[in-house]
Amino acid sequence: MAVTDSGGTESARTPAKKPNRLFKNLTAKLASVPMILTAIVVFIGCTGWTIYHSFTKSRLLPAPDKWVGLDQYERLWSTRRWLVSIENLAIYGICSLVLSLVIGFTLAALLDRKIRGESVFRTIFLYPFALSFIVTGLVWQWVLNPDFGIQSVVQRWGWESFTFDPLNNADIVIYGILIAGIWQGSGFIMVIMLAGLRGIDEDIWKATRVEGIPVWKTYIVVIIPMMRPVFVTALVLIAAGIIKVYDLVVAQTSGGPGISSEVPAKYVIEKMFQSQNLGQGFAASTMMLVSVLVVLIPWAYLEFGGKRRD
Amino acid sequence: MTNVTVKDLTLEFGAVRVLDKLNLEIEEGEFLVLLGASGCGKSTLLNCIAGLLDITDGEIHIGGRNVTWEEPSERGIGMVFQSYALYPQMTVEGNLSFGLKNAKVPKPEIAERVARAAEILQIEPLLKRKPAALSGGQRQRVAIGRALVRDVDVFLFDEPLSNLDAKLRADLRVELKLLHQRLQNTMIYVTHDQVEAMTLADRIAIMRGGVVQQIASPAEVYNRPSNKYVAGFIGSPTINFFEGDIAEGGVEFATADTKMPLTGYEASQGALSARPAWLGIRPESVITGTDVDTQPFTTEITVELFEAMGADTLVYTTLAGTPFRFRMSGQARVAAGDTLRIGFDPAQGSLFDKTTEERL
Amino acid sequence: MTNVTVKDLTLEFGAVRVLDKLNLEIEEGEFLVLLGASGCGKSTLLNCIAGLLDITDGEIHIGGRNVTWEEPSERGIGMVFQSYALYPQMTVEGNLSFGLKNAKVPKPEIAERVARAAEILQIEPLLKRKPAALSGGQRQRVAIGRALVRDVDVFLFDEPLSNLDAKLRADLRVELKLLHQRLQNTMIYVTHDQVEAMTLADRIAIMRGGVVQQIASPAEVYNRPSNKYVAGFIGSPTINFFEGDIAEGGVEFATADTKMPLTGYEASQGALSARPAWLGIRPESVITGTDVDTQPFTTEITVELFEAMGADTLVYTTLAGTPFRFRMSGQARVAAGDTLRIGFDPAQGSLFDKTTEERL
Amino acid sequence: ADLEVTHWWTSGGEAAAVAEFAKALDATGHTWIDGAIAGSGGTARPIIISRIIGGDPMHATQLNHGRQAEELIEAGLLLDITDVAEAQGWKDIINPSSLLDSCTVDGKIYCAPVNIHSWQWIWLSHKAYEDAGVPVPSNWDEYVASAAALEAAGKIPLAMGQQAWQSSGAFGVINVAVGGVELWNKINVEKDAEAAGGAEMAKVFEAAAAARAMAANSNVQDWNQATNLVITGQAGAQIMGDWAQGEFQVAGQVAGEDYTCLPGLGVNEVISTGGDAFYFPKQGDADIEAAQKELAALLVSPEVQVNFNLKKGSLPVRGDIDLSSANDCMKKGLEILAAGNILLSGDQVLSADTSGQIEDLMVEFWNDPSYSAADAQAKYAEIIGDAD
Amino acid sequence: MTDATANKGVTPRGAKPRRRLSPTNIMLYGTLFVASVYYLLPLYVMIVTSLKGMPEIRLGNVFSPPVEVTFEPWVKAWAEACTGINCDGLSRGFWNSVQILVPSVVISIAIASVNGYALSLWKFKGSEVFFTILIFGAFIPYQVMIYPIVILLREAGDVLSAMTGTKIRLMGSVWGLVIVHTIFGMPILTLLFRNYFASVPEELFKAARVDGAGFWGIYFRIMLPMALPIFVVAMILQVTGIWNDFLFGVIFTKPETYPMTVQLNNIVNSVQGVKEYNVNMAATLLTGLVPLIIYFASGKLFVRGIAAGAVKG
Ligand SMILES: Nc1ncnc2c1ncn2[C@@H]1O[C@H](COP(=O)(O)OP(=O)(O)OP(=O)(O)O)[C@@H](O)[C@H]1O
Ligand SMILES: Nc1ncnc2c1ncn2[C@@H]1O[C@H](COP(=O)(O)OP(=O)(O)OP(=O)(O)O)[C@@H](O)[C@H]1O
Ligand SMILES: [Mg+2]
Ligand SMILES: [Mg+2]
Repeated sequence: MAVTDSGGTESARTPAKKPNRLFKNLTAKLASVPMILTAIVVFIGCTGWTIYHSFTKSRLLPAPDKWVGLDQYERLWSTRRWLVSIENLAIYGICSLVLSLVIGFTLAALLDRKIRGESVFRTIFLYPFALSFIVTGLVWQWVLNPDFGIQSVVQRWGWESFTFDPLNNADIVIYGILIAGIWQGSGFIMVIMLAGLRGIDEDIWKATRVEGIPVWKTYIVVIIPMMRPVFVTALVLIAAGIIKVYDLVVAQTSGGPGISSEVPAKYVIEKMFQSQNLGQGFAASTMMLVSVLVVLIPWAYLEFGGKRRD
Repeated sequence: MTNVTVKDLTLEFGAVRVLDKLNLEIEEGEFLVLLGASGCGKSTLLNCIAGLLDITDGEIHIGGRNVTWEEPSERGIGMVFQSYALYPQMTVEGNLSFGLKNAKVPKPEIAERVARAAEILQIEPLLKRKPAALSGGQRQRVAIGRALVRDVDVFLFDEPLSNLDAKLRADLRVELKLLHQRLQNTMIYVTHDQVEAMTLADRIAIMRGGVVQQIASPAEVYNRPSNKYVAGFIGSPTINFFEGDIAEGGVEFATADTKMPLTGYEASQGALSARPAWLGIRPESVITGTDVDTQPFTTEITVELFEAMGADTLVYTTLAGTPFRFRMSGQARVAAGDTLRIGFDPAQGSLFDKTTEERL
Repeated sequence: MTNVTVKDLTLEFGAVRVLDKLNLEIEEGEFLVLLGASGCGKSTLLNCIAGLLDITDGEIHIGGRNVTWEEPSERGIGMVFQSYALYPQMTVEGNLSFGLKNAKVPKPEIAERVARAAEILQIEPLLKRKPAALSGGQRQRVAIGRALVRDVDVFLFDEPLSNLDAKLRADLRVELKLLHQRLQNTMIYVTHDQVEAMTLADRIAIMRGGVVQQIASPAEVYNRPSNKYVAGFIGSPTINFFEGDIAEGGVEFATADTKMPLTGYEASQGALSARPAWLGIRPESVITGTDVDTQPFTTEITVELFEAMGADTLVYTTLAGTPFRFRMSGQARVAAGDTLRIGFDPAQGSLFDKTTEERL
Repeated sequence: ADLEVTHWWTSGGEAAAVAEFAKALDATGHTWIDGAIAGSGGTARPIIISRIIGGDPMHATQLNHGRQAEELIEAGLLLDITDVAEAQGWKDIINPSSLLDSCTVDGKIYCAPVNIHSWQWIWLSHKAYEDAGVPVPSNWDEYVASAAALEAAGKIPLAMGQQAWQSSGAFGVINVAVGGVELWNKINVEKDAEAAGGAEMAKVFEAAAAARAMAANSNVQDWNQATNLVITGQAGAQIMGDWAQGEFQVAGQVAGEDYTCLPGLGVNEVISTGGDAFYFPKQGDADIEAAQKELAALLVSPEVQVNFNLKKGSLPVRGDIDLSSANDCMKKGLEILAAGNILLSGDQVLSADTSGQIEDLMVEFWNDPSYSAADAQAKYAEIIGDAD
Repeated sequence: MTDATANKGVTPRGAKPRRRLSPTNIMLYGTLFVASVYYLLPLYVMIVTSLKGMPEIRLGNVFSPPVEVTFEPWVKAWAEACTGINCDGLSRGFWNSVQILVPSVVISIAIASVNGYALSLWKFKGSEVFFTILIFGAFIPYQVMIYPIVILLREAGDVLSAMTGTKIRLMGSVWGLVIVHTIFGMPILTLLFRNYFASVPEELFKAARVDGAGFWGIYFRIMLPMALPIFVVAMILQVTGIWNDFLFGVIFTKPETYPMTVQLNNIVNSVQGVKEYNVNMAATLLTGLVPLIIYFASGKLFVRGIAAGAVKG
């Protein structure tokens, strides 16, 4: 290392000259090499590679020379399973976004009311986050099993006609998955919200009490708007999770009954490896990426583009 | 008629007793300043009066009504916070009207009250802005406005100016004083800035460790502090203390090597008797120059250090074996090592018992 | 010999030019205070001198060496920050020795230097404690110690006392002054507290919008401010300004209804000529009581408001159509509505051109 | 050498069969490192393929033989074992020879077939029929007729797991049984979309729709859970390949006494000759290659074939061995095989992609009662039309 | 209001009487209680089921407590359950998981913390651009990347081999897996650290520079010791993430080094006749034990760390 940022003894001998920009903060730049490589090679490079190959007729192995244009996309959008997957993702995404935020915030708000046993409750809400989606899927599959689970228990209590069998009902199976997904992830959102609530100036609460604002109204009109950055953080985390939902579905329903709980990530995986049609899988994943960008770019623009912070 | 009365107020946080059987009576229209070092319980007391803290024992009356168990919003108080506590996502107008809307005050009346408050505080041009787009002083004004629109009898201020810079603080101080003269509300004002306390207060309550040490007019507190703590707390630069003995009959105060006459001292109760004591002399009661010889006590000192502050100069020296500071005019020309003749009247100072530290 | 020289220093944050071709020469051993309103670029200038910001243009020399592109640690400077910036996880000793260890100073020498600094600052008993276990004043002392052990020629202070309470601030101010007398280092000290500036500085540089307005001794800045901004900035309570015209020959200053004699005014350059101007009169140069009639200008005013601050009383009135404030002794008894006779010497004030606002 | 072998044989019968391979290999002085990945080929295949592509291949791996490995071979990632095949004379002993053809690319052999699996079976539970009080049917039509009685007795007429390959497999079986071999060949081998959309095929779809109704209450996931329904008599029958036999065996049931197996659904007695094969990714290490080849030879050796296939319930790949210890069902299969009533397997004739599309279609069809037979057929014809 | 009327005749004095069963409290604790049931139910089911024998499971429902407590399923899950021909349950995977976990957690956190540190205190031209790309990367489904990453690792291994002259394989070694975990953990962790370090007073950083500390000096001596809460958060997130990972674990390792989750998948999916729910549940609990213990033990630190890092910025 010829030049270092701090040792810089060499540059000290030629003080009047402005040092080369490139070598400024050289250590910082060197230390960022893994990040730069990851960003460029993995996130940009691999994505580009994937997008490129989605225009080819790659089967088991990538075949960059078999260019087929938009064929893969045409087939994709005429496949029922893909359409169902997209629809499921939309339902699951919106519901889990809304429910995670609502449940996470509500629980955090309740815990923030100076209650007894806060840490016990907090641990109870948070522990599912420690478990993998595979485990989550299995347990809920079991709890929702119509013969042994909730349905049978309620029926045994005497409510004979009670049916609650989401995992075997194609119309509502996605909600069965949602129950499990919320169970696993909302605790983490709760913690984030709790941290945000703790950051609210105590005086704001006092001010609203002096003005006689009811607690619920204070939350809705004053506190939630103040927690915007926290909500954004939570939103990013939830959204990043939603797009990737795969393990949960595999463990809980394997996409069934039929194809009623298929999700895009599963479609991608299965097309790529099971059907040995990489091109199709890549086309599907490109579509997923596009949908992420459609959501993300306007947000990023609003968040960072409009007003420059720090 | 008493407007705010605090009877035997005790407050404990867990095992810690922060306020200890505190009593306080505040007249209607009075401007009372709670002054004390950090952590002495000023904010706690204010929060108790506002109903924001559940008290452990005692009673609180406002406007003749026992409000001990009432909600903050029902006590007829308005409160202004150190951090302003404005609602950041609402405009100034929204901030001012939020409480009224919530209390279901009719729209036209809200508009009228907001307009009046805005006019009083001269924040009309700001009504449509959000707090983030306001300067510190403007924010503080909006915070006051929020209490103002609610048309309350008692205003509570918790260090409302301490987040502002010196200049703004001085300006807003004057504004507050004028506001009080105009509204004639009862105001309870917490600060640890003594200039604020001295200039604003009708009466100052000096607190220490959850107990009120002295409650009196600014002049009284300054000139006749009830104990050594108050004397040392009030006044900048700090008062000078001499350790010594009062001679029989209270005619004289004697340190190891110096004797100072006490003729004319106004004792707090009865006459002075011989005992060990502290004598406090304020830096600004020292006289130099031609008038020195009119003073009952004169001596010669050597300047050790001086601070020229423009309007005044502060001189550091040693007198009767203790460090001694006094103030001279800013035009005075002194240098370290100079010898000066100074004089003061020890009877204008304050004497404190050596052990109880109470004023004699 | 000049110790620190700043030549044509320009600094831009993006498109915003914060410092604009600023020049400054600081003598060896001098105590220079940078004073100015918030956001005027004081900290920025200090950071540039320290090498913590990359300058856009210009040169910085320290001890005769061009250090413009050197690392902060090589410039022979020590820096003390407003928030102390102590390393929270290290003991006081660790904080003091961190820089030396980085510079690979031998162990015994580190120990010796730390011991010396600790002795100078009287923090020996604290050496094993962590910053969290120190009071504000002690932390500040450690922060100074950190600069001290590094045996540097130039000390940079960025509002080192502004996080402390008034009392402590006054004490540390004196300590700093003594420290400077003892070490005779060059010190550059940023503050926006003018009392600090007045008491500590050998020279004060008053900044505004990235430009130095005046650089001179405290007395000069106070008595002969170079322009209206400086006059208004320095002095608390603020100087009073009258708007009016200088009469031909500079004998008189006339407002709409009042005439004030200017005999004896020391003009900055040449003689006074007739022109519209501002006259600034400091509140503390007003005299009341028996000596009034010795003053070139006397008048009668009505007290509108007064602030008794213990040692002094500030009286608010209107004179010649403008609000006017002046200071009286704390013992003076006045009340709103009283009529008082006051006097001052307009020639002791400062005159500023109406348009350029420069001192005449 | 240590040979790591990946496969997805993890159910009871399967694991017992694999143990035979391992035992045989260990006996040669090499070590079998078992790389079982549970959850069917769907889970295992991405892992196998990524490891081969990533340059860190296992030493041998199970793959359905047929077209799955074509590209890997073309990319030169798999070991050529032609010399082993020639030395052992596989050409002569492997029966049917189509199995070896599937391992051959450009005249070179890349895999060792280990068994023949045929899909064309229906497994009937004696207990279920006893409980329902009707005789065990002997062909598809009788079975369809008996469904009502089973249902009345609280039985599930047809047990079906919900994995995609089960749906599409069961359809294939019905296709051969109801539509006949010729139609099947026309569609699957010649990719005749017209036939796929034709009237004969419509019957097949009708039959599948009927089967769908019978399987409506079967909400298990895995195939062996469905088999278990038959074993315990909760369900009347299951359409499943011959590997189901392993489960009956593990459960201690005897063919003919506790259960009945009908090849070709008792209608068209043919069997498809799909199966499993082992491939040997290239390692670039002579010692290991030698060991890999040794393993290849071993897998096809008569003794191992017998032991393995008896446990697995599949048919051996060589015609020259004695399977007198085989049970009834297996013997039936052997007879059909000997008679040459064979069919290529889906894996051999359709690309994985097309199979995948058909699976998608079938899983949807089987699970969505509102999906009409006609609609499904139209979609099916479309897929066949696009097949390559 | 209710309080005032309820206490008519009493002079209000002292603490306001608080009714324990006020409607607010009933609502508050009621909601918390109901929510707790939802969150605890699956855990209860897991535990109860894992302690029952198979016959009991088939008869009863999932919620009924075990009539006859048996630890058989636990033993089986840990040491006896079969996958293929290996019948040693999860025990083998446990140590593999630990061996994967430790380097992955350490390296991914080390790199992400340096990234966050550089991004907040040593900004350079373009650093924000890379950061933005990284954040976008958080949204890319892993599956999309697997294929190219497999190829990348192969190529990187070849390059390294050529450079060092010895055969280095990233694919299939623990190091390949470490790289993958580092890459996929990077977006969120970097964000976390960046936000945290951005909240450290800048003056501290300046003071250290005046004291002559460089990039690494400041990182190790000043920032690292201060960043403990955020390290705890990062550690918890990574430990759970990596411990629970199945996809990478199975693709980038070999049978001898399969992590516990792969064994779990094998046990759960290797159905032998009937599903042995009790063994599955025991295996599930055993697999989740490490992250669960970490959560139970450090919940408080977690919340504190989140407050310090994740929420700002
Ligand atoms: N919620 C609390 N729990 C425990 N102790 C507290 C709490 N709030 C305040 N205290 C303690 O009560 C004492 C009084 O606090 P208070 O805020 O009233 O002081 P203060 O006089 O307002 O000080 P400052 O001038 O710094 O605002 C302090 O010692 C403080 O530590
Ligand atoms: N990193 C930055 N990016 C952009 N603008 C900056 C930055 N730092 C400071 N500024 C701007 O530069 C100007 C001068 O800032 P500086 O901190 O030097 O003021 P100051 O005189 O020290 O004020 P204060 O008394 O409040 O400390 C301000 O207007 C500020 O907004
Ligand atoms: Mg307070
Ligand atoms: Mg500054």
